[in-house]
Amino acid sequence: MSGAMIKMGIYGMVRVSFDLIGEVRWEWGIVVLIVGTASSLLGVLYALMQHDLKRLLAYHSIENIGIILMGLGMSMIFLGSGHRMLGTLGLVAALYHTINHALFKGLLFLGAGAVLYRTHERDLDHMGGLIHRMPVTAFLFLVGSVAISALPPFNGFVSEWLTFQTALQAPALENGLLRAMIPIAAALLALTGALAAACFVKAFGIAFLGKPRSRRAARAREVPVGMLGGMGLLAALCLLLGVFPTTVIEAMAPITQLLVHESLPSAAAQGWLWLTPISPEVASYSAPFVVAAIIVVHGLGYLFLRRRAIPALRAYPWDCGFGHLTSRMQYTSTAFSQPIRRVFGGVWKVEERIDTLAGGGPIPRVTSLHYDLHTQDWSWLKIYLPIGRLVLAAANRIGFIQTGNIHTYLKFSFATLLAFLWIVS
Amino acid sequence: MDSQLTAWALAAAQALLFIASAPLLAGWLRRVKCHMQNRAAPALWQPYRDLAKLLKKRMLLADNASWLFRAVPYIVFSAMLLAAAVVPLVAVNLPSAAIADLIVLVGFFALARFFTALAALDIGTAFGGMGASREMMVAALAEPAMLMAVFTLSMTANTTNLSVATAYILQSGLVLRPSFLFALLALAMVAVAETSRIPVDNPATHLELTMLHEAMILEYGGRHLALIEWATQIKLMIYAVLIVDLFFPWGIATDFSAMVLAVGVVAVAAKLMLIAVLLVVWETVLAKMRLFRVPQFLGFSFMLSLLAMLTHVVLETGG
Amino acid sequence: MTLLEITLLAPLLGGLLLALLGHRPIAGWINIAVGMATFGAALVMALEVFEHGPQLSAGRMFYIDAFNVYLVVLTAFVGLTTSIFSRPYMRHEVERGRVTDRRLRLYHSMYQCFLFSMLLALSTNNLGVLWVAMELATLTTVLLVSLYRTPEAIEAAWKYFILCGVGIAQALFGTVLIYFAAESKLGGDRDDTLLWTVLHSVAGGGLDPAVITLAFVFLLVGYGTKVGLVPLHNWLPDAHSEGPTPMSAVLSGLLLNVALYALVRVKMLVDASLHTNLAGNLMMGFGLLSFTVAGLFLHRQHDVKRMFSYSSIEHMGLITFGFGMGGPLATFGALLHMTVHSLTKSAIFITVGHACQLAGTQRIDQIRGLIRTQPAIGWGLLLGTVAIAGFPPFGVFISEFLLLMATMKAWPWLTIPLLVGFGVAFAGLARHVQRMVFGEPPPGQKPVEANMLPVVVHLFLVLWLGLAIPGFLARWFEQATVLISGASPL
Amino acid sequence: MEFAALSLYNQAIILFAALALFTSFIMLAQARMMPLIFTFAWQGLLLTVVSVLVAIASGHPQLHISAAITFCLKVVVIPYLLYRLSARLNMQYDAEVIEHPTLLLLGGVALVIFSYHVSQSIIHLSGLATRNTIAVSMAIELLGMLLMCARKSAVAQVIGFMSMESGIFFAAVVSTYGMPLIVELGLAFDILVASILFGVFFFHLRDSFGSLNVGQFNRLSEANQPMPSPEATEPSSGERS
Repeated sequence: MSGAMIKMGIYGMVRVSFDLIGEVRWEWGIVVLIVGTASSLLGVLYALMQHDLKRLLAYHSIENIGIILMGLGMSMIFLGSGHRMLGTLGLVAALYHTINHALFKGLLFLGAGAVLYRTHERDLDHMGGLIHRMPVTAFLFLVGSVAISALPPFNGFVSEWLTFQTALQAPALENGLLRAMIPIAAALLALTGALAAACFVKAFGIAFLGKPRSRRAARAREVPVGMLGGMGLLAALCLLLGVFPTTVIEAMAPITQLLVHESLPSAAAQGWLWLTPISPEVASYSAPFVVAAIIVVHGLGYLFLRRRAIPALRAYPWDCGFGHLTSRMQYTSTAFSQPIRRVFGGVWKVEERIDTLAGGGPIPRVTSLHYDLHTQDWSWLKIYLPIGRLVLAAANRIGFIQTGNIHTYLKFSFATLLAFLWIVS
Repeated sequence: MDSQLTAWALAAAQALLFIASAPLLAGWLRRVKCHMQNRAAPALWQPYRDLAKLLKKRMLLADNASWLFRAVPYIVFSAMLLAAAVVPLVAVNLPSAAIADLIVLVGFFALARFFTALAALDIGTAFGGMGASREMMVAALAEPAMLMAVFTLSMTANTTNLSVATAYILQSGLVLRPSFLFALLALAMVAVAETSRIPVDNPATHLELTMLHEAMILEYGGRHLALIEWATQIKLMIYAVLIVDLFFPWGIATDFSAMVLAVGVVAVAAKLMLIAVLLVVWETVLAKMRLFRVPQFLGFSFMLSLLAMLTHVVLETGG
Repeated sequence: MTLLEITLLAPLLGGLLLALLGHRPIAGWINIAVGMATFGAALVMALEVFEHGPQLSAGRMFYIDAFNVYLVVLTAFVGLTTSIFSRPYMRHEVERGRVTDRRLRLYHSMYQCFLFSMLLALSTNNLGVLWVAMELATLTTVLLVSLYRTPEAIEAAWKYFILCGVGIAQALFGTVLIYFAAESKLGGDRDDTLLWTVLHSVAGGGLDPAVITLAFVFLLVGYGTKVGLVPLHNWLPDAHSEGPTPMSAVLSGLLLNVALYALVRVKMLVDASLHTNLAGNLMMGFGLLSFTVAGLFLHRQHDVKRMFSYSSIEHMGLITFGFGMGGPLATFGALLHMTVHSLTKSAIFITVGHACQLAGTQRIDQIRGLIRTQPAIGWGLLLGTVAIAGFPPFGVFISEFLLLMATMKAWPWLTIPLLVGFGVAFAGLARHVQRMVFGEPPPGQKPVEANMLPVVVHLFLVLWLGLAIPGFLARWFEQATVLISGASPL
Repeated sequence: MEFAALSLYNQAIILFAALALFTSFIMLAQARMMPLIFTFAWQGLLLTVVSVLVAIASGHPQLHISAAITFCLKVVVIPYLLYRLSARLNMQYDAEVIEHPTLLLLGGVALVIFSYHVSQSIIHLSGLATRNTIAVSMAIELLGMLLMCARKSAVAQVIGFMSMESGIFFAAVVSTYGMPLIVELGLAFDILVASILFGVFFFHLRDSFGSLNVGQFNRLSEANQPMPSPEATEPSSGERS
């Protein structure tokens, strides 16, 4: 749902702003760029604090919309200042990310659905160890995680790379302010990307790795083939769109032709192997090589290391010599995001409470410890709630207009008429 | 066609040289450090010995390690290998540089880090979780700073292709760009954080309060550990090479004659030795900082790179 | 007989026939058949106009151009679909004993007469006849609003009658003033002086600005009352909520449009003769006020039909704002918004009608769990609300976006109140509808016989308009935009 | 133009217009039902006379038709209907309490001045000698509206409404010699239907509310209605996507 719904919004924006308006103003581009940057950064920061898997994914949608908007905004800026090629590049980046987001977010939501289906849990801290019980789902979810974290060689990386490339063409602009602003936006995009990676390390690591944190998670089974098939298809598409970006960009040429009467012939000018959005000297990326290298290393590793080695021995984890490992000793999702919570502390409203119960006896000993953490977006508390209250209060007050008394109504009408007559005469 | 083939062969050779000499740099670093701190130094090739020993050892896996845990070393290593392949060590204008540009390079690092962090969470130990969590925080802060620094360079050279950028700087000769100075400082600081050196991390301890990277790979052993260690050494070397080649590219080979290549090798070796000494001095005079001072450290480097970018825009392009 | 005559005569004769026929079961079907005939004729006529340009009927009594022909088609279409919906709905009302057989006859007859008066208002070339038709529309709908004969319905009808009567009287005064201005300019043949075509052709040459300004004030207050602009809107929620639901659908979907049409026609005249932006500014102020206030009112509603009637006020405010802004983009957006709003709002009222029958009440807090009891109704309401709240991919989104864009260009600061208004209105709708659709259904709630075809068709059309405005429609709108604003948006 | 220099016809027109305005004031102050209806009929008659005078003075014969229509509607049909209804509703002797009668009349005077002020900007267009009567017609219209605002009784409201129409009609006569015929006919038809409907509604109103005091109709008031209970203020950001 998320993937498709959001597409519609972007679709509407693209269609209207490029198709109907025709003349694109760069001032709007700035607005879009700022909104995009802010929503991508805040989206990922809020996502980091979630321990409900679906909610986490939902916040990531905000982040990805932000990234798409950044591409669009830059595209508008470039188009508005007369750099048609670069504007097209930004548009291609945005469109590409739109497709990608649909794919990997769909995959991730399906994965979350699969986990929900088998464990009936949405809370990350009640999952854990699912990679052993649901290996295929885990693998496919991992593919989605890697893709959304914008890591090569998957599709998310390609579109973010294109966005970066667009941003790096900022020196072509005449306006010094823009030249300075766009790279900063790009740096914030990098921050977003790194935080997204952190978030998905957390999501995947807490949910699928380690030891099961609840009985339901311990008893989970792999989901039916039908569900896996759907996810598998999306995962394959994520990889394909990551490895063969040139083909995708060529396929998008008609769309950009339609919207801005321009396409990117240079992107695939060096053959399908090389993605060169502007020219090979400026930037190039070859995803097939990357995949090939990873496969080759694995192959070599297998040939030289695994084949001749004695089978590995299984033992207790070392863990610096600590004793028996239980699932309660693991890092929780809250703990995982604690450093980032400290660093970006101002973004959330954090309520932290530690209840300790000391036992009796001569030396007080802590018998029970309860840690409670509640984070909320400031945007919710400081913007939505007060506005909501304000609106309700206004709605409450405004009832006086509708007295139900026809005389009042007639007086309104009369007063309006007289007022207007007074104004115009 | 023939020259193409030569070029590719040279590229492959350079990559191999890169990964082969990475432990050497690590050995040199250790040696200099020992000298500096008045300790008895290990041999220069001690890292090779360590790697060889680890490779030969029998694997010991934690009983609940999943397939992911076993795949990670290979993924990390291949990411580093790719990164090494695109960085011009001895010569520029090699075709392999087109595989990936600076941003992809950052992407490779991120890929390696992502999987290392996942592997750390796989066993379910508290140390692993701690390491992963802290590493991701540091990375989140380092990445924008690094990209900003890199952007400054690539905006000057109008390319993100490493080889082209290096060639551009080489060609333009000695230009005293203030932006480069800031970018260099920022990049150096990021490099320190990213390669887990003092003051952000201390690669030599296993004390739970101080370790970041080590905490993540605690449960690895045998050939897995070897690959990860090797990858770490390659990463260190990549950063070192990046700094010396991007900011001080002199001596690097621009064509493929044997003489020029030899000069290139010597030049880069000398520069790396020098930078290692600088790094050691830095590590010796500074103490490891508290984890939550790290954001300030990286914030400072981000500010520097921002300054670099702004000076570039304001002062050097006359906009 | 020309197509226009068929379009006009079909509902008129249909109304008479239905009055004679009484309450036989076939009346509902005849109602539909007449609607179909009207719609068919209107559609063919529209295609002709589209191909051959504006038509002036013999005797210059009727004038059909791109602007009104599309409203004629829209009116005939919504009239048709609502008649399809009203057949089972009214039968159910008779079964529940809310409506007697005699009143059913009245309903059918008046329904067609109402359609006739609206079509007449749209197609006439004479500003005086336009006024007469508007008054006729009030008279016919007064009877329909009071159909249930409950005290509330009577009260609502009375208020509707008096307020709209007073309002429309002001419009008459305005018309007299326009006539005065034109007559002093033209002299000559007195019967032609109020013809729109004549007026429009002389307007540029300068009707007296002072008179026209005064006239516009009276007309704005007059027709503005019918459009439901705040603070003249007070009759609207009452009339919409107390009348039978098919009535609410056509009132919201059509009558408001027709009144707005009259206002826009007048504005064209005024703009041409004044060369200032007075008319536009007044409309913008009015529109924005309505938009904001109605959005706030959405929050405090207990009655579902009342709530959606406030939503109509809100959208009418937005459209008035758009027309007031003028300029091709805003006009295009406003035209599109008129269309999608009619389609969506009538679909919503149809769904709400079924939902109220299902729950046996109009109170929001007693309508719960629609999606479980009868998924078709639940989904209909949900999608309708999503559409009217301006979510993509529905057409309302596109038109609202266009209006926003136009605002951003011409009056950047007004974008903020607009956006706030959208948010407030969405929140107001969402907080009520969400619980009606998803809540826990009360025990014993049973599905009712519902004809969701009109809803499906309407929402599909709205969706289509949101995804891609078909070429011919876009050209059509464009022609209308050129007529109104003098420039093409494309 | 000097008043004395006008033709007798025109002087008569202005005189009758002033009388019509005066009837408006009487209606405003008249609390009892029957005299109110009669005053309304008188006003209709004065308008008819004005129309006929204008028709003769200006030589527009079609004004005779509209004069005839006015006579039928405003002097005969509507007053008769209202009279019959009041009788059947047994309220012909009712008198309502007018609040602040002095203030109301002062307000009426203010309205006359206001409409004079407003019409100043437009009367120069008219070539008629009697053009100042435009202000009077506007005043009659506004006074009708004031009557509707001030009175509680439904019958009085209807009379106010009809008085507004009279004012407008008067404006049409004195400014432009009446409207085109088709419009006049349509207008007459509408007013006729409206007055019949009003009659129907009187009965409904009495059946539903027991009186014709429209001030009591406030079942549909929202002013003192509480807000719907705020059940759904919990953050639902999870559904956002």
